Amino acid sequence: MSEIIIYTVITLSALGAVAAVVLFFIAKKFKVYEDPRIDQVEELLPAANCGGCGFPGCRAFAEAMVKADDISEFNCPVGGNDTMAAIATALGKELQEKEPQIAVIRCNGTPEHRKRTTKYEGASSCSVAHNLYTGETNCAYGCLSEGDCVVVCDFDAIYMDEATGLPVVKDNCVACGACITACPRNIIELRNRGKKERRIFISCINKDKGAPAKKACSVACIGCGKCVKECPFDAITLENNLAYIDYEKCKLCRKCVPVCPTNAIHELNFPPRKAKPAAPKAEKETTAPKADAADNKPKQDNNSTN
Amino acid sequence: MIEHDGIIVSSSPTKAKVRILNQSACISCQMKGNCNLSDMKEKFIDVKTMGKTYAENDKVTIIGTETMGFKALFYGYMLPFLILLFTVILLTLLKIPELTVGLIGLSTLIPYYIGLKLFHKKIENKFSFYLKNR
Amino acid sequence: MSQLKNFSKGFIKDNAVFVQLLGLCPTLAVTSSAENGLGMGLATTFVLVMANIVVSLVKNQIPDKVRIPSFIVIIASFVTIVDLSMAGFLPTLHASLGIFIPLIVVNCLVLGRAEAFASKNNIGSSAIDGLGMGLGFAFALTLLGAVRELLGAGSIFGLDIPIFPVTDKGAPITMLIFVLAPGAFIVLGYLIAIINQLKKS
Amino acid sequence: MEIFAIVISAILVNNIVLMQFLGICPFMGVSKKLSTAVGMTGAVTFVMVLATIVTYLIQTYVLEPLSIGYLQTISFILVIAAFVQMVEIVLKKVSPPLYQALGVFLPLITTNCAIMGVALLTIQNSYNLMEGIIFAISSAIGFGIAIILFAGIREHLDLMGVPKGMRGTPIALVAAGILAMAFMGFSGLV
Amino acid sequence: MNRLLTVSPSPHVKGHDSVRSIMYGVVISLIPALGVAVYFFGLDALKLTLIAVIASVIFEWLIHKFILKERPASAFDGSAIITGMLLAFNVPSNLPVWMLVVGALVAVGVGKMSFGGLGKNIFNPALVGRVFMLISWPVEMTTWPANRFHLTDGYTGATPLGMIKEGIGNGKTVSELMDQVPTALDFFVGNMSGSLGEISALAILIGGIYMLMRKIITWHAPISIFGTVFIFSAIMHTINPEMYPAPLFHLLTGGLFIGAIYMATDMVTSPMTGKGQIIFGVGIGVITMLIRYWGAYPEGVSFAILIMNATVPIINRYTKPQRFGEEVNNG
Amino acid sequence: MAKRESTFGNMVITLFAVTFIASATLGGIYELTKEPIRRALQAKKEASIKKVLPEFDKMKSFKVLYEEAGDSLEFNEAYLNGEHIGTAIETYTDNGFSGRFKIMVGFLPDGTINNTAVLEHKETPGLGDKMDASKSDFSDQFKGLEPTKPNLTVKKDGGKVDAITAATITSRAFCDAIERANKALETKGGTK
Amino acid sequence: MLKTFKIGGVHPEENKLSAGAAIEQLPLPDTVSIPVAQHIGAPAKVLVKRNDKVKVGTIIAESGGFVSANIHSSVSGVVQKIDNVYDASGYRRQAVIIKVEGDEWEESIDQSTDVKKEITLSQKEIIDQVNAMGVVGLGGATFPTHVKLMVPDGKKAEVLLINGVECEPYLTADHRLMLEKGHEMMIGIRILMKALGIVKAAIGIENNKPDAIKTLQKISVEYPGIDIVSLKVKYPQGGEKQLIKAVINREVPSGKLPIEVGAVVQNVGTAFAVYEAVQKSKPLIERIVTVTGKSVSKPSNLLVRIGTPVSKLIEAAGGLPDDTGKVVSGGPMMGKALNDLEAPVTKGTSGVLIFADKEAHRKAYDACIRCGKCITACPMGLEPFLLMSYAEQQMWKEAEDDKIMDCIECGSCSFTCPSYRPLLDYIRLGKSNVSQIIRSRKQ
Ligand SMILES: Cc1cc2nc3c(=O)[nH]c(=O)nc-3n(C[C@@H](O)[C@H](O)[C@H](O)COP(=O)(O)O)c2cc1C
Ligand SMILES: Cc1cc2nc3c(=O)[nH]c(=O)nc-3n(C[C@H](O)[C@H](O)[C@H](O)COP(=O)(O)O)c2cc1C
Ligand SMILES: Cc1cc2nc3c(=O)[nH]c(=O)nc-3n(C[C@H](O)[C@H](O)[C@H](O)COP(=O)(O)O)c2cc1C
Ligand SMILES: Cc1cc2nc3c(=O)[nH]c(=O)nc-3n(C[C@H](O)[C@H](O)[C@H](O)CO)c2cc1C
Ligand code: SF4
Ligand code: SF4
Ligand code: SF4
Ligand code: SF4
Ligand code: FES
Repeated sequence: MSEIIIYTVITLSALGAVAAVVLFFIAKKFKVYEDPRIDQVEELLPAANCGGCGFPGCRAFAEAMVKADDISEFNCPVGGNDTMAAIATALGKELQEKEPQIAVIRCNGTPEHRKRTTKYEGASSCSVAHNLYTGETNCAYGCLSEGDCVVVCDFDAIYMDEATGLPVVKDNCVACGACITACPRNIIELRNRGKKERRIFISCINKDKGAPAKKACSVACIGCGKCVKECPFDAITLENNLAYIDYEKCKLCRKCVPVCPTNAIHELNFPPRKAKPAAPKAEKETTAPKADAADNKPKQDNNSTN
Repeated sequence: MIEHDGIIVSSSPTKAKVRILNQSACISCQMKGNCNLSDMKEKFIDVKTMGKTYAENDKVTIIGTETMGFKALFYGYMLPFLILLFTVILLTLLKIPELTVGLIGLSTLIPYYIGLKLFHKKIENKFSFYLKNR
Repeated sequence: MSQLKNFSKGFIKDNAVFVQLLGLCPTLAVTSSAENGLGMGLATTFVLVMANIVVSLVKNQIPDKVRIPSFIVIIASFVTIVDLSMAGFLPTLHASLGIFIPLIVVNCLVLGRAEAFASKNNIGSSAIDGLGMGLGFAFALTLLGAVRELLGAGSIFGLDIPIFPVTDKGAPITMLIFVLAPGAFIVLGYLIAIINQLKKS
Repeated sequence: MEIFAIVISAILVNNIVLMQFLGICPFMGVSKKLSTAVGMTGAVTFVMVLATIVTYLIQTYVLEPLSIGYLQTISFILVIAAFVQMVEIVLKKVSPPLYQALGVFLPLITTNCAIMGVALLTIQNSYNLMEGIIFAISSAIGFGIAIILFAGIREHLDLMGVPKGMRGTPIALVAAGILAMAFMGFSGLV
Repeated sequence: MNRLLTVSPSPHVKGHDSVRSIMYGVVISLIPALGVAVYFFGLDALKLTLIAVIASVIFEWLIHKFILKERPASAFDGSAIITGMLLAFNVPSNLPVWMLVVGALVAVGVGKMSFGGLGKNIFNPALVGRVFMLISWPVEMTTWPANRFHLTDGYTGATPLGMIKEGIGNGKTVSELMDQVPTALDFFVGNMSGSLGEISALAILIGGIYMLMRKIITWHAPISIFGTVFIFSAIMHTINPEMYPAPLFHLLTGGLFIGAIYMATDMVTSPMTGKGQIIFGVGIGVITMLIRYWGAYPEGVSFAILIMNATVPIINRYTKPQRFGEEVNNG
Repeated sequence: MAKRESTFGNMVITLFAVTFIASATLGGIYELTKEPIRRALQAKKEASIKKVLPEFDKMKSFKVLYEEAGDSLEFNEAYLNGEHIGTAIETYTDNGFSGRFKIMVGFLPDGTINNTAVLEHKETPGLGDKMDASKSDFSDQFKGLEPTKPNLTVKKDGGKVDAITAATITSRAFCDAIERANKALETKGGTK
Repeated sequence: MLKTFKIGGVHPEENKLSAGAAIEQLPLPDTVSIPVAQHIGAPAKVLVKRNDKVKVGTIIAESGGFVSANIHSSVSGVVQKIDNVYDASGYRRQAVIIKVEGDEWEESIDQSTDVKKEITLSQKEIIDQVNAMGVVGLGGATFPTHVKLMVPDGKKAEVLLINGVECEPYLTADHRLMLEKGHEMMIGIRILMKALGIVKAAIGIENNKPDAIKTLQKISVEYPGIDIVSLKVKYPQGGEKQLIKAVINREVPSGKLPIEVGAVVQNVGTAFAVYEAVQKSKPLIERIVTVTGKSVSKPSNLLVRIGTPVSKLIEAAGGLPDDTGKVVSGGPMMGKALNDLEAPVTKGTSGVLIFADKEAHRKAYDACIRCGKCITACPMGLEPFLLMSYAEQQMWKEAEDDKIMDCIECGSCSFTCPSYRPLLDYIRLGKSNVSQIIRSRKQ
C-alpha cells in the first residue's frame, strides 16, 4: 500500500506549496509583526484592565509604550513607579520618575463642623443631589455624602465613613482618578503621597466669603490669608476666598497648619506635635488618635484604617 | 453609527492613517495576542481629515455610518455569495456534474473581484470615514 | 520561571477553560461524561505536548512568514495521529468524541501555546508548558464531565453514585438535562462563577 | 423535502451554536451591536459556503479517489486557512476602501471552529454539493439567530446590572443554557 | 420646629401602585385556578402549590441573604409566590415533591437570582423551572393522573393534546380521536387531565379579567396569542380537518390559557410596549403551533414563551413608543 | 536567534519540507493504524453479529437492495460447518427521536428473530438509548419472536411490545427497523 | 368626549383644598429680598446700591439680554444690601434686600381698581411696555413674555392659547384669578392678541373648575375671538405641548417651539399681568400664591409682593404645622422642595405646599420590573426607565438618541412607578449632561 503514501506525499506537498504561496502573500499584505516586547511589557503590567492609563486595557497600553519613543508621558497608576521602572528597563527607555500620588478629600464637613439643615431624600447620587440644591448643609461646595466616588472606585480604595458622612481614601488608592471625575463638586484631588505618606492640604473648597463660609461650616477656609504669609516656600496661593497648597512646592514643614483660624489645613501621617497643646490642630490630633479607627478626622487617616 | 477607537499613525492635511485596535470577537480572549489564525490584530484605515491635521499617536475615534457598513458587507460578501449561489443552483438544475459546478461556482468569484477592482474609484467615494478626537 | 511554576500555572491560575475561556466548543460538546471529558482532555494534551516539542525543535529553521502555516501542519499531523490511533485502539471513545477530535486543530489553545511559548523556548520548557496547559485543560473537561455525569446520570466515570431516588426497577431518576446541551452551558457557567469566586478569596 | 429538513434541522433543531457547540467563542464575545451581529452573519454565510464548497471538492475529488481520507483534517485546515484569507487579501487588493469599511464594521470572524465543523459535518452526513451548500447557509443562519438574540441579551444584561459574581461569561453561559433548553422544544420538528 | 425639612426632587407625590400590590394582585387572581385544581385533583394540588411557593420564597430569601448578600426584602414582595404557584400549576398533580423542590430551586436560582433578582431576569423563571423539569424528568412530567371525575378508560393519564398527537402519529384521524377526548365544555371548565393549574380555561379567564380590570396586565399579549393560534389552526384545519383539530380545541387545551394570560404577561420578561407585546404574542402563537403540529412535544407553549423571552431585548429596541411630536399629524 | 530569512524560496522550501515530513509521517502512521482500525470496525461488526446469531464459523456478507427505500441493507449470512444457521441484517430507521439509527437484527433460518443489537444512534441518553441491551432489557423482548405485525407494534398502538418508558418514539422506530430487515429478508426470497 | 391630549398622563389626587378661598392681600413684610434671576435667561443687572431709596415699582435691576427681564422693587424702602440668599433653586443667589418703609408707589402707576377696557397702545408699544414692566410667564417657566410676543421671521402666530388648566394638584391660584379677575384677564388676552396680530384665542380649562368655566363663558361674549375650551382632567395638561395637542390637536415637533405650529401659549396669570402692565403701567411686583397642604389650618390664595419670605405666607395661612416634613414651592408634581423657609416669593412662585412628615418621604426604591407603566404615563412618549438607566451608567449618547431632551420633567413617570424608582431625578441629571454635550458640540 505504498502508493497511498505516495499520494499522501503528493497531495500534502502540493497543498503545502499552494499554502506557501498564498500565505506568503498574506504575510506580505498583513504584516502583523507583533513586537515580542509587547508580551513582555504586558506581563509586567498588573492586568487590572482598568483604563486608568487612558488606554483600553493593559495590552493596548503595552503596545503603545513599545511603539512610543519616549514613555515618560505614560503612567500605569495601578502598578506605579515600580512597574514603570521595570518596563523602562525592559524597553531600555528613559523614564521620568513620577511621584506616586493618592486621592485626598478636600472637605472636612463632618456633622459637628457643618450643621445639617435639611434632609436629602432623592436618588442616592451626589450628582442628582448636586443638581438639586446645596445639599444637606448650607455649604454649596462641600461633600454631599451620597458616595458617587465610592461607587466608581474599582480598587475598593475609598469608602464612606458612616459617622462623618465623608469618604475616606485608603492606602491602596492607585490614583486612577475615577473618583475625581465622578464627584460633581470636584472635591477630590490627586496629590503626591509625600514622604512617609505625609500630606498637607487645605481640606476645604468653599469659595464663599469668610462669614457665610464659616457660618456654614466651622472648619471652612475663610480666605484670611494667614497661611499664605506663613508659608516660607510660597506654596500657598489665595484665590476666590480659598487657599490652595501646591503640593509640588510644599515642603511639608507644617508651619501653616497652626496659623489657620478655622483648622482648615490638614496634616496627615505626621507624628503628634510636641508640647504646645495650644496649637489648634492638637485638639484634633487627640480626638483622632492614630492608633484606633478613624473618627473625627478619619477621612485622610489611612494608616489607622487598614 | 459605528465608532472605533484608533491611533493616528500618520497624517497629512487630506488624509490620515489610523491604526484601529481591533475589537473582534477575540476581545475577551486572552490568547489573542498570540493567535494569528484568522485574526488580524490591527488594521490601518485611511480617513479624510477635512483639513485638520493630527499629531502622531493622537487618540481618535473613527466614525462611519451603519449603512456604510452594510453596504460594504453587501459588496464584499453578500453579492459574490449571491452570484456564487445563483451559479451553483443554475448549473445544478442543468444537471451539470458536481465537480464542474463547484469549480465554476468558485471561479465566478474571479470576474466578480476583477469587476470590483474596475469600479475602484466609484466605491472609494462611497466609503469614507471621519474622525473625532477622543 | 521555575519548571514547576511553568507546569502548574496552567492548572488553576491560567486554566485554559475556566480562566482563559479557550476551546469552549469541545469543552461544552464532549463533556457529557467524565470519561469523555478526560479522553478529549488527554487527546488535546498529547497534541499540545507533541506540537510544542516539535515547534520548539524547528523554531529556528522556519522563516517568520510561514511560521503559522507550518505550525498548523505540525499540529494537524498530530491531530490526525490521535484521530487514527483512537479509531484503532479506542473505537467507542472515538465515536463519542465525534468531529471534535479533528477540531482540536482549531483549538486556539494549541496554536496559541505553540506560537506564544514553544516558538520562543527550549524543548524542555515547551514540553512542560504543553503538559501543564494540557493537563489543566483535561482537568477542566474532566471536572465538567464529572459534574454533568453525576447530575445527569448519577455516576462518575460510570461508577454509580447513589444521590438520586430510584424507580421501582432500580434505575436512578437523574436530571437528564445535564447530559444534554443546556446542561453543558449551565454547569460551565456556574463552574466559572465559582472559580472566579475562589480565585478572589 | 430533504432540503427542507436540512434547513430546519440546522437552524432550529440542531442549532450549530446551541446544540452542536460550534462557534462558541464568537457567540460569547458578540458585540452588543445588533447591526454588527447581522453583518457578521452575512460574512459567516459567505465564508462557510466557500469553505464547504472547497473542502467538499477536495474530499470528493481528491482524497476519496486516492483513498487518503485520513488527510481530511490536515488538508481541510490548510485549505480553509488559505482560502478564507485569500478572499480577504483579494478584497484588500481590489478595493481598499471596501476592505477598510468592513474592518471597521465587523469584528473579525474567528469562527474557525464553526467553519471547519460545518465542512466536516457536510462530509460526515454524506451530503452532496448542493445539500452541503444549503447546510452551510442554514448553519450560518442558525449561528446568526443565536448571536443576534445574544446581542440583545448582552445589552440587556449590561444595562440591568447582573450580580458581580455572575457578570460576564458566567451569566452569558447560563442564558445560553436556558436558550438551549428552549430550543429543545424544537426537537422532533424534522 | 426642630425637625429638619426634607428636600427631594419632584414629584413629591406618588401613585398607589407598588410592586407588592401588583404581585399580590396576581396571586389573588390565581385563586380560582387553584380552586379548580383542588376540585379536580384533590388536596394533592394544594400540597404541591404550597410546597412550590414555600420553596421558591425560601430559596429566594436564602440566595438574597447568603449569596448576593443584599437586603433580603424582595423574597416577600410576592413575585416568588407567583413563581412558585405558576411552577406548581405547570406540573402533574402526582409529581414527586423533591422534583418540584428542585424545580423551584432552578426557577428561582437559575432563572431569576442568577440575573440579579426581580426585574433583571430575561427568561420567565417559572418556565425555566418547568422546562428544566420537563427535560430532566420527561416520564414524571408527562404522566398525568386522571382527575377525580374522569375514571372512564379513554381519558386516563393523557392530556387531550397528547392523545391527539399520539393518535395522529399512529395514522388515526382527528374525527376518530375526538370521540376519546372530552368535550369543549369539559375543556372550558377544566374537566380533563393535565397540569394542575392549566386545565380550566374558565378559572384562568376569570383571573385574567381581574388582572385586566386592575390594570396589572394589558390585553396585547394574550389576545395576539389567542388570535395567532386561532388563525393558524383554522387554516390548517381547513386544509386537512383529519390531521389538524379545530381551532377551539387548540385554544382550550394544554397550557395556552395559563401561558397567554399569566406567563406571556409577566412584565419582566415581555416587551414594554403594546406594539412589542403583539409581536411577542404572535411569535409565541406561531412557535407553539409549530411545536404542537410538527414537533416531538405535544405541547409547545412553554418553549415558545422562553424562546420569545430571548427576543424581548430586540423587540424592545425596535418597538419604541410613539414619541410626542415625532410623526407630526397636525390636522 | 538565527532565524531563517523570509525569502520566497526559503518559505517554499520550508513549507514543502514541513508538509513532506508531515505527510510521510502520516502515511506511516496510517499504515500502522490501518489494520487496527479495520480490525476495530470489523470487531465491532462481528461482535454485533455474534450477539445476534448463534455460534458460527464462516460468514458471507453482501448488500441487498431494499426496494421500498431504494436503499441497500447489508446481509451477513452465517454458517456453522457449512450449514446456514442464520442471517444478521444491518438495518436502520429514520423514525428515531433524533433521526436515523442503525441496528443489527439476527434472523434464524426459520425467520424468527434471534436477537438484536444497536449499532449507531443519536437517541437521548437516559431515554431512547435504553434500547441498547446494556442499558435496559427492552431489546430482550424481541428474542425468539416471530416478526409478525403485532409482535412488532408497541402496546400503545395495539401491539405486544412494551415500550421504553417515555420513549415510545424510539420503541416504535426500533420495531420499524426490524420490520424493514424482515421485509428485506422476505423479498430476497426467504433464504432459509 | 371632552378634549384632552392623546398619549400618557396620570391622575394624581386633586386636593384642591383652597379652591374656595378668595384671594387675600398679604400684609407687607419687614424686608423683602428680590432675586435678580427670577426668569429663564440671563439674570438681570442690579442698578441700585446699598442705602438707595426705592419706591414700589422702581426698577432695581435691568434686563441682562434679549431673553431676560427687568426687575422692579415690590415695596418702598431702603436697599439694605445686595447679597446671596437662598431661593427656590436651592442655591444662594444674588438678591436685592430692601427694608420696607411705608408703601409709596411710583407715580406712573395707575393704582385705581377700575377696569380699563380700551386698548390704546400699538402692537409695538404693547411689546415694549410688557418688556419694560418685567412681565414674565407666570405658568411656571417664567419665560420673558415679550420674547414670546415677537414672532420670529418666517413663522406666523395663528392662535393664542391661554393656559387656565392648572393641572397641578393642590394649586388654585389660576382658578381664583379666573373667578375674580375675569375681565382684567380677558382684556389682557385681547392685548396679547393685538400684540401678536391675531384674532383667535382659546382658554383651556380643565372641567374640575366648572365655576371658572361658567364665569368666563358668561363674560367672553364681551370679548370677541376668545373661546373657552373645557378639557378632561389629566395631568400634565398644562404643559404647553400637551395643551396645544388638546385644544387644537397639533403636535409641536420634537425640539421645536409652539410657534412651529402657529401657537403661542400664555398662562392666565400672565394675561392678567399684561393687563396691569399695559393698561395700568404696573410692573410685575406681586402675584397670587396658593398656600396649602393637608395639614395647613387655613389653605389660602394670597396676593403677595415679590420678595416676601415664604415663612410670612405660611404664617398667614395659619402657621407652620408642627409635623411639617417638607415645604414645596410650586405644585406637588413639579415644585421644588425648599431648604430655607426664608426663601423669597419670586415671579415663578405659584404655590407653597406643606407636607406633613408622614407624606413627605419617599420609599426606598427597587430594581425596575419593566412594567412599562412609566412609558404609558409619559406624555412625551419617552421610555423613562431606559433614560434613567442611561443616566445612571452615563450613557449620554444613547440617552440623547432616545430623546432625553424631549422630557418636560412633568414627573408622571416617577409618580407612577410601582418600584418607586427616582426616574425623573436621573433623567434631569441626564438632561443636564446631554445639554452640555449638545452645547459643546455646537461650539
Ligand atoms: C429531553 C428529551 C429527550 C427525549 N428523547 C426521547 C428519545 O430519545 N426517544 C423517545 O422515544 N422519546 C424521547 N423523548 C420524548 C418522550 O419523552 C415523550 O414522552 C415521547 O414523545 C413519547 O411519549 P410516551 O412514551 O409517553 O408515549 C424525549 C423527551 C425529552 C424531554
Ligand atoms: C431659547 C428659547 C427661545 C424661545 N423662543 C420662543 C419664541 O420665540 N416664541 C415663543 O412663543 N416661545 C418661545 N420660547 C418659550 C417656550 O416655548 C416655552 O414657553 C417656555 O420655555 C416655557 O414653557 P413651559 O413652561 O411649558 O416649560 C422660547 C424658549 C427658549 C428657552
Ligand atoms: C408638566 C407641565 C405642567 C404645566 N402645567 C401648567 C399649568 O397647569 N398651568 C399653566 O399655566 N402652565 C403650566 N405649565 C407651563 C406651560 O407649559 C407653559 O410654560 C405656560 O403655560 C406658558 O405660559 P407663560 O409663559 O405665560 O407662563 C406646565 C408645564 C409643564 C412642563
Ligand atoms: C402579570 C404577571 C405575570 C407574572 N408571571 C410570572 C410567570 O409566568 N412566571 C414567574 O416566574 N413569575 C411571574 N411573575 C412574577 C414576576 O414578575 C417574575 O417572577 C419575575 O420574572 C421575576 O423577576 C408575574 C408577575 C406578574 C405581575
Ligand atoms: S477611584 Fe479614586 S480612590 Fe479609587 S483608586 Fe482611583 S483615585 Fe484612588
Ligand atoms: S466626595 Fe464628591 S462624590 Fe464623594 S461623596 Fe462627596 S460629593 Fe459625593
Ligand atoms: S418626566 Fe419626562 S420622562 Fe417622565 S413622564 Fe414626564 S416627560 Fe416623560
Ligand atoms: S414604571 Fe418603574 S418599574 Fe415600571 S418600567 Fe418604569 S421604571 Fe420600571
Ligand atoms: S469557536 Fe469553537 S472553540 Fe472557539
